[in-house]
Amino acid sequence: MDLSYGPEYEAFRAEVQKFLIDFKDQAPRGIGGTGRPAAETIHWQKLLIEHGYAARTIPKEYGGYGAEPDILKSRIISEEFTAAQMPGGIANQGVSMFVPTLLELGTEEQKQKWIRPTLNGDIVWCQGYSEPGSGSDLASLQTKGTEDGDDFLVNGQKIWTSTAKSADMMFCLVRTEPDAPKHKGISYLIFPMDTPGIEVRPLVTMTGNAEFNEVFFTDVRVPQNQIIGERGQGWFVANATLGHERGMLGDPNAAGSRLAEITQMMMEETVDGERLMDNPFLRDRLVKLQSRVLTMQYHGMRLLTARVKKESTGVAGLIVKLQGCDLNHDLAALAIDAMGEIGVLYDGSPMERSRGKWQWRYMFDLGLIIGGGTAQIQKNIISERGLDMPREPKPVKPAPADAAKSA
Amino acid sequence: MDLSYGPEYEAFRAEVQKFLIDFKDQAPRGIGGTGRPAAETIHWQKLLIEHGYAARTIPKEYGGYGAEPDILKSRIISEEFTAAQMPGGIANQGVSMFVPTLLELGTEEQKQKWIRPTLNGDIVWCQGYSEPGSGSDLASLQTKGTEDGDDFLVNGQKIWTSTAKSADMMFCLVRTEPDAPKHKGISYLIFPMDTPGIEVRPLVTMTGNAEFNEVFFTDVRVPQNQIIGERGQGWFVANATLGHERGMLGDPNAAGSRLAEITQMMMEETVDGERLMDNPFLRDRLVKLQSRVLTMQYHGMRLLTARVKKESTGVAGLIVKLQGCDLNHDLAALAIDAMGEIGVLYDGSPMERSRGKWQWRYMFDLGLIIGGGTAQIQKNIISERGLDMPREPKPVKPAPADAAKSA
Amino acid sequence: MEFALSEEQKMLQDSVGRYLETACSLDVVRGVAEKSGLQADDVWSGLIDLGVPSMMVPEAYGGMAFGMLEAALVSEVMGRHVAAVPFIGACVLGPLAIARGGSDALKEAWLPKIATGAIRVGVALSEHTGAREDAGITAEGDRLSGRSLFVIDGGMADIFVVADTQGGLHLIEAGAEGVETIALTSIDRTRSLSEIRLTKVVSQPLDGGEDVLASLIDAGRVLYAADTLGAGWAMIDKAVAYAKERKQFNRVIGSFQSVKHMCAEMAAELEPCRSLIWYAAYAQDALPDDARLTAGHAKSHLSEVGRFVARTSTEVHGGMGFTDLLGLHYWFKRIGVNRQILGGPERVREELAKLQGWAA
Amino acid sequence: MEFALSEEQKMLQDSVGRYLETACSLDVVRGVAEKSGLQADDVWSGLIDLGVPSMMVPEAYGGMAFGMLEAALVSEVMGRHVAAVPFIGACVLGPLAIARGGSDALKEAWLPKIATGAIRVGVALSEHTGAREDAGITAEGDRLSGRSLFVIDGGMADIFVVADTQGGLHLIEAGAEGVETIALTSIDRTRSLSEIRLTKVVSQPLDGGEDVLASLIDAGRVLYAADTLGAGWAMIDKAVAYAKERKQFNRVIGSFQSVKHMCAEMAAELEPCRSLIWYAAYAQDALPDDARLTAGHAKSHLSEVGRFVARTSTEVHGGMGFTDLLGLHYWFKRIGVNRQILGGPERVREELAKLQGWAA
Repeated sequence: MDLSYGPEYEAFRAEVQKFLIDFKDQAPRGIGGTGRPAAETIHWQKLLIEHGYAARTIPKEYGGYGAEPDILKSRIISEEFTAAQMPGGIANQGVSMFVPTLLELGTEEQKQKWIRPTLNGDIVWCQGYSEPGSGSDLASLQTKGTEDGDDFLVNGQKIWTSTAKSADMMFCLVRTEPDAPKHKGISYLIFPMDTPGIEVRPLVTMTGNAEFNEVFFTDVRVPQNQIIGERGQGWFVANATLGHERGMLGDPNAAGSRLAEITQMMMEETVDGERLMDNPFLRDRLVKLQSRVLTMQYHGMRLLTARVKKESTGVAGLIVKLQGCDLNHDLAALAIDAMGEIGVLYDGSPMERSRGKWQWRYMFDLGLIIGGGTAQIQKNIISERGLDMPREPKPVKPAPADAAKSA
Repeated sequence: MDLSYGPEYEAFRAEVQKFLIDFKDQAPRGIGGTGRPAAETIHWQKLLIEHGYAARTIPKEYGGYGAEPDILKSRIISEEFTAAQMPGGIANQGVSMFVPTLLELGTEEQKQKWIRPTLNGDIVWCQGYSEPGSGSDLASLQTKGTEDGDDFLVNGQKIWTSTAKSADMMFCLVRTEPDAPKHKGISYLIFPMDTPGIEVRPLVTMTGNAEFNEVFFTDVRVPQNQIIGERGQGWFVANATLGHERGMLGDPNAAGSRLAEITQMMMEETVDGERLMDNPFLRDRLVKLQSRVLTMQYHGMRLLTARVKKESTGVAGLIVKLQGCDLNHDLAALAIDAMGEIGVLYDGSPMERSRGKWQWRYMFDLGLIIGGGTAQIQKNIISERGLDMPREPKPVKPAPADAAKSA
Repeated sequence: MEFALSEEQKMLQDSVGRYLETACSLDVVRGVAEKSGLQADDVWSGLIDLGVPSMMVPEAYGGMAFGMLEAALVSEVMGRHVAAVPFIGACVLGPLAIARGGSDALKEAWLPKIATGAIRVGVALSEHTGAREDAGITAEGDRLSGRSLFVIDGGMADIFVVADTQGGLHLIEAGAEGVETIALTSIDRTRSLSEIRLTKVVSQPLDGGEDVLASLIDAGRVLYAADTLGAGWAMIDKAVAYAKERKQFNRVIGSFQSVKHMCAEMAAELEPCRSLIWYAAYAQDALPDDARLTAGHAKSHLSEVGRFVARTSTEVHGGMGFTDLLGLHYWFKRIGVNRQILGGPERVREELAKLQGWAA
Repeated sequence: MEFALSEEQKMLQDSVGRYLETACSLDVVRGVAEKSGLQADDVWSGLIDLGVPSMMVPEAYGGMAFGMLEAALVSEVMGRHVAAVPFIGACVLGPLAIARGGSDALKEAWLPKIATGAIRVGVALSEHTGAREDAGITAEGDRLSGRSLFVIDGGMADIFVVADTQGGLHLIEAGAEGVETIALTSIDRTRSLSEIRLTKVVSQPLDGGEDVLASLIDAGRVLYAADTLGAGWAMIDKAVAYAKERKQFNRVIGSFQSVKHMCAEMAAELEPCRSLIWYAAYAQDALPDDARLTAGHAKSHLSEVGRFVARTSTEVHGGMGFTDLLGLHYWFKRIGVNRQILGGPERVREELAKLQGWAA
C-alpha cells in the first residue's frame, strides 16, 4: 500500500494543473453529452489531444497523442479535471467505443479514415446494438442485412441509440447470416445516418426527457465492405467494446460527488425550522451511504492498481456495475427523501431545487441499473464467472426460431 | 368490517374465561413441546377435551369433543388461553398432523384404534418425512420399503424428527414402489419406535440444543397393512397434512408478543445510562417492525374471516409463512442489536438476559425460515400458484436415478 | 367478527374501478399529464355521476355519508388507475373538515355544492406535517396571512380549508382578495399541488381545532396509503403480465426464477398491506383508540413497500419500464409523491413513537 | 500509487492462513468450543512459532514491529478459520497500548514477554464504546476500582490494560490483589470475553490518555471488521461449494438462479469491503486524518454486510446449515459477536456523524 503517487507522477500532476490554469478561458461550459459537439468543444478537444489530455494513448498517425499507456497518468488527468471542474475530452460513443474497436479489429485503411475525425469531434457516431426484442439477450437481435449485389439491404429496428439525432455515422450489429447459430450470424456494419431509409425517433423515458432514440431501417443500402472485422463475427467485435461501456457505469467518484452534494443540501435545507442534518434517521442513512461510497472508492483504487499491474481481478472486477449503480440510486433516494415534498417538484416548478436533478437521477439511475446488463444479468455473471457456479440448464424444448420472432 | 364478535361469541368467550379461572390450579406449567407429556399435562388435556377446548371438532366416537367447526370459537379459545398465559391442548405432531390425516384418509378401524389415545397424550407420534438428501425436493426421498413376505423391510434415514426421542410411533414416508415415478412410489407407513432396527440420534443445531433427531432404519420390519391410504399414494396422504404445518409457522400473535417483549426490554435496559428506547435508530426499527406486526395481525384476521366464509384466499394465503418467519427473525435481530454486547451472551452466562432467548430465537428462526419450505420454495409457490407464473422449464438432461443417488 | 368488505363496499369499489378502467385509460392520463396538471374533465364528470364527490357529505346536505373505509376503497382504485382527478382533498378531506368543523351556515353554504361536484376544496395543512421554507399561515381576527405549501387538490379549488400555525382551521374562498395561488409541478402530473400566498384574506372559522386537524391528517394518510396500495398492485399486475409475454433466451422471462421471485416478493410485501389499510380506515370511524396509530402505520409502511414495488416492477419491465412507452412511470411517480405528502415515513414513524410514549 | 499488498504482506497472510488451515481444523475449533472458551493450545503454540504475538511489539523489545495492515491481514485469516486463540487483545491492542503509553520500565517488563507469547494481555475498554449496567472503572491514585465488562481476551490474560471512566489507561496484573475475573459465555465459543471486578487494585499508568485509548478503539474496530471479512468469505466459499454439490430436483442447487443470485449478492457486498479494510488499516499508521473515520466505517459496514452474509450463507446451506454437523454456525456466531464488540453499527455511525460535524 502506498497511496502517494511518487515524484514523476506529482510532476505530471503539476503539469496538468498548470494547463488547466493557463487554458481555463478556452474551455467550453460542458462537453455536451449526446449532442453534436459545438465549435468551442471541438477546439477544446484539439487542444486536449495536443497536450495529451485526450486520446492520450492513441497513435499520433491516427490523430492521437501517442503516449504509452499509463493508467496512473490517466487517473491524474481525470482527478485534476474533476477537481478544477473543467470538462475533459469528448467521451461520446465514437470516441469511447468505436475507436477502441477499430484500433483492435479495424483494417489499416479503416483506422486511417475514421479515427482522426472521430477524435477531433468532426464525425459523431451512434451505436446500434439493442433492439426492442433483444435486451438482456442481445445476441438474439433480428435486424437483417440481406445481400443485394455488393450491398446489404438493412431492415429492422434499433433502440437506446443515445446519439442518433446528431450522429453522422452508426456502428451497428446486423444479422447477415440468417442460417448461422445466433452468435455467429451477426456482422458489425458502419454507415452514414443520412443513408436513405433511416428514420430516427426520439425515445422519451420516465424522466420525461428523450435521452435516447429509436432508429428504424427500411431497405437501408450498405456496401458489403463497410464491415469491421469479419462477416459473421460482429458479436465478437462488439464484445471487445462492451467491456468499455460496463466500466463506465458506476463511477465511484461520481458517488463521492453526490454524497458531498447531499451533505451540503442536508446542512442547508430545513423542515420545521430544523436542519435536515439534525434528523437522526436521515443522518444515519447518510453515514451508511458514506460507508458504501468510501468502500467503492477504495475498491476502485484496488482495481486500478491491479490493472496497472496487469493482474486479473476476478470477482472483484465483476461487481462494480451492480454495486455502483445501486449505490448511486440509493444516494438519489436519500436526497429525495430528505427533501420530502420539495423533493417531488420537477420540471421547472416553483421551489424546485437544483433543477430537479435528484428526481431525474433517481429515475435515470434506475435506467442505468437496467441498461448495460440488468441487475439479474450482473448477478448471473458474478455467480458464473466470479464464483464458478453452473449456468442454468437449457430448457427441454428450445424453439429458437419461434421464440426469437415473438421476443 | 365488524371487529366485534357478537353476543353468541362473547358469551362463549366468557365461558372460556370462567373455565380458565376455575381450573387454573390444574394447569401444568407448560405443555412440553416435543417431549413426552407429563401426567399433569395428560390430565389437563383430558380436561380440555371434556370442555371442548382441545380436540374440539373431532367426533366424540374417536375421543374428541364433537363440536361443529367454528373458526371464531377456536380463535377465542386461543386468544383467551394466550391472554391468561395458560397452556392450550397438546399440539404435538400426532395431534396436529397425524390425527387430521387419519380423519381424512384412515380406515374406520385405524381411526378407532389411534385417534383417542393420541388425543389423550397416551400415544406420542413423530413424523418421518425429510431425509438428508430430500429437503426442498421431498418427493425424491430414498428410504426404502422392500417387500418381504407380508412385511416391508424399511432401510434408510430420516431427519428433523423433532419428537423421535419420546415417541411411541412414527408416521413415515417410505419408497415402496421403486419403479414408479417419484411422486407415485411412496407409501405412508406407521410403526412403533421400538421396532428392532430403529436408531434415534439427537441432532444438535446451531443453537447448541438438540431440538431435532435423526432416525436410522436397518431392516425395520413393518407389516404391509400398517399403511394409511393406498400403497404408492403416500405423497398425497402426506400433503393433506403438510398444509397444516405451513399454517403453524409464522403466527402473527407470536410476533405481537415479541414486539411487546422488546418494547419492554428497550424501556428497561440502558447503555451509557440512557434507555435503549431513547436511541432514535433502535426506536425507528421498533416502529418499522410494529408496522409489519400489525400488518400481519390484520392480515391474519382477514384470512380467518375468509376461512370462516370458506372463500379462497389466493395469493394472500400463500405469503404467510414467508412474511411471518422473516418478521420473527427481524424482531429477534432488533432485540440482539439493542442489547449489544449483552445480547451475545448465551448458555447461562453471567449477565445473560431472559436465558439467552433472543439469540436462541435469532438462530432458531433462521431454521424456521429454511424448514417447511425454504424462502426460495415459498417464492416459487407464491409466483406459480399465487401469480400464475410459469414453472421453470425442465432441464434438457434429466438424470433422475443418478441425481437422486447423490442428492 | 368479520374482517372483510361488505357487499355494498365491494360494489362501490367495483363500480368506481370499472368506470375508471374504461374512462381513465392510459391515453386519458397521458393527455392530462402532458397538458401539465389539469384534471381529466370527462372523468371528473363521470365520477360526479357515480356520486364520488358526495361520498363524505352528510345525508342532510345531499351526500352519501360514507365512512373512511369506503373512501379508502375508492382511493385505492384511484391509485390503481392513476386517476387524473381531484379526490383526496376535494372529495374527502375538504368535506370532512366542513362537516366536522363548520357552522350550520357554512355547511349549508358549501356541502351541497361539494356533493354535486359543483365546487372543489383545496386543503392546506402541510405545515403540520413538516413546514418547509418556514412557511405557515397566521390568523389575526378573521384574516389569514402567510404561505402554505403543497396544497392538496389546490389547482382547481374554489374554496380552501386552511390550517393556521396554531392548529386552527379556516375556510376561505379562492377568489377572495389577497389570495394568490401558485401551481407547483411535481413528478406526478395526474394530481394538482399548489402553494397559496395569503395577504389578510377574509376567512370563516372551522371549529374543533386541533382535533379536527389531526383527524384530517390521519384520514389523508390513510388515503395516500390506499392510493399506493392500488398503484402498487397495478404495477405488480403489469410486471407479471409483462413477464409472461416478454421472451429472452428463448423463454418468457417470467419463467426465470429471479424474475419470479421479484414478483413474489412484491406480492408478499404488498398484499398484507391491504388488511392494514382496511383496518386503519375502519379505525378512523369505529376505533378511536387505534385511529392515529394505524393511520400512521398505514402511511409509513405503504410508503416503504410502495417504493420497493415501484422500483421492482420497473426492473421487471427492463428497458421498456424505463421508457415512456408503456406509461408505467405514471404509477411509479404517483407512489413517489404519495410517500412524501403529509409526512414522509421517517417523520411519521417518529410521530408514532411519540404517540406511544416511546419518544419524548 | 499502489493500492495492493506487498509481497511480504501476502506471504505473512498466506503463512498464517496456511498454518491455520491445517492446525485449526473444524475438529480443533469444535473441541475448544465444546470445552467452553479455552484456547486451542497447540494452535497458540504454532502461532508463537510464526511470531504472531510479536507482530506489534517494537523491534527493540524483540518484536517484528508490524503495522495495522499486517495485523488486519492476520485478523482476517483468524476469522476465516474461526481461530480459537486470543489475538485482537492479546497480540495487538495489548502490546500497542503498552508500546504507545508505557514507560520504558513497563515496556521492558512486559513487551519481550508478550513477544514470546509467554504472557497474554486482556483489554478492558468496552465502557468507552457503550457502558452497559452502568459499569466503569474509577482511578484513585494508583488504585483502580469498579467493573469492566466484555474484556477482550480476558479469559487467560496475565495482565490487563484497563481504561478508566476518564479515559486514562492503566496496566494491572491479573494476579494482583482485588482482581476478580468472571468468565462470560457468548454465542462465540472460540474467543474469550470476561468481566473484571476491581477493588483498589494496584495499577501502573499508561501515558497518552485519551489519544491512545481512541487509537486502540480504532485499531480494535478495524480488527473485528477484518475478522468478519475473513469469516464472511469463508461462509461464501462454503455456500458456493455446498451449492455445487447438493442436488435437489435433479440439479445441483447452485444451478438455480435464486441460489446463484444469493451467492452473487454475498460476493458483491463483501468483496469491496476488503479494500475498505485495507485502507482503514493502512490509515491507522499512515493517514492520521482518515484513521478514525475509516475505522468506524470498517466496523459498522462490515457488521451490516457480515450479518447479511452470515444469514444468506446459512440459507444456501438449507437444513444442513442450521445443524451443528457442518459447523457453519461457528462462523455465523463469530460474525455475530464481531458486530457488537467495541460498538454496534448504530452507535459507531453516530460517532462518525459527530466526528464530521454532522451531529452535535
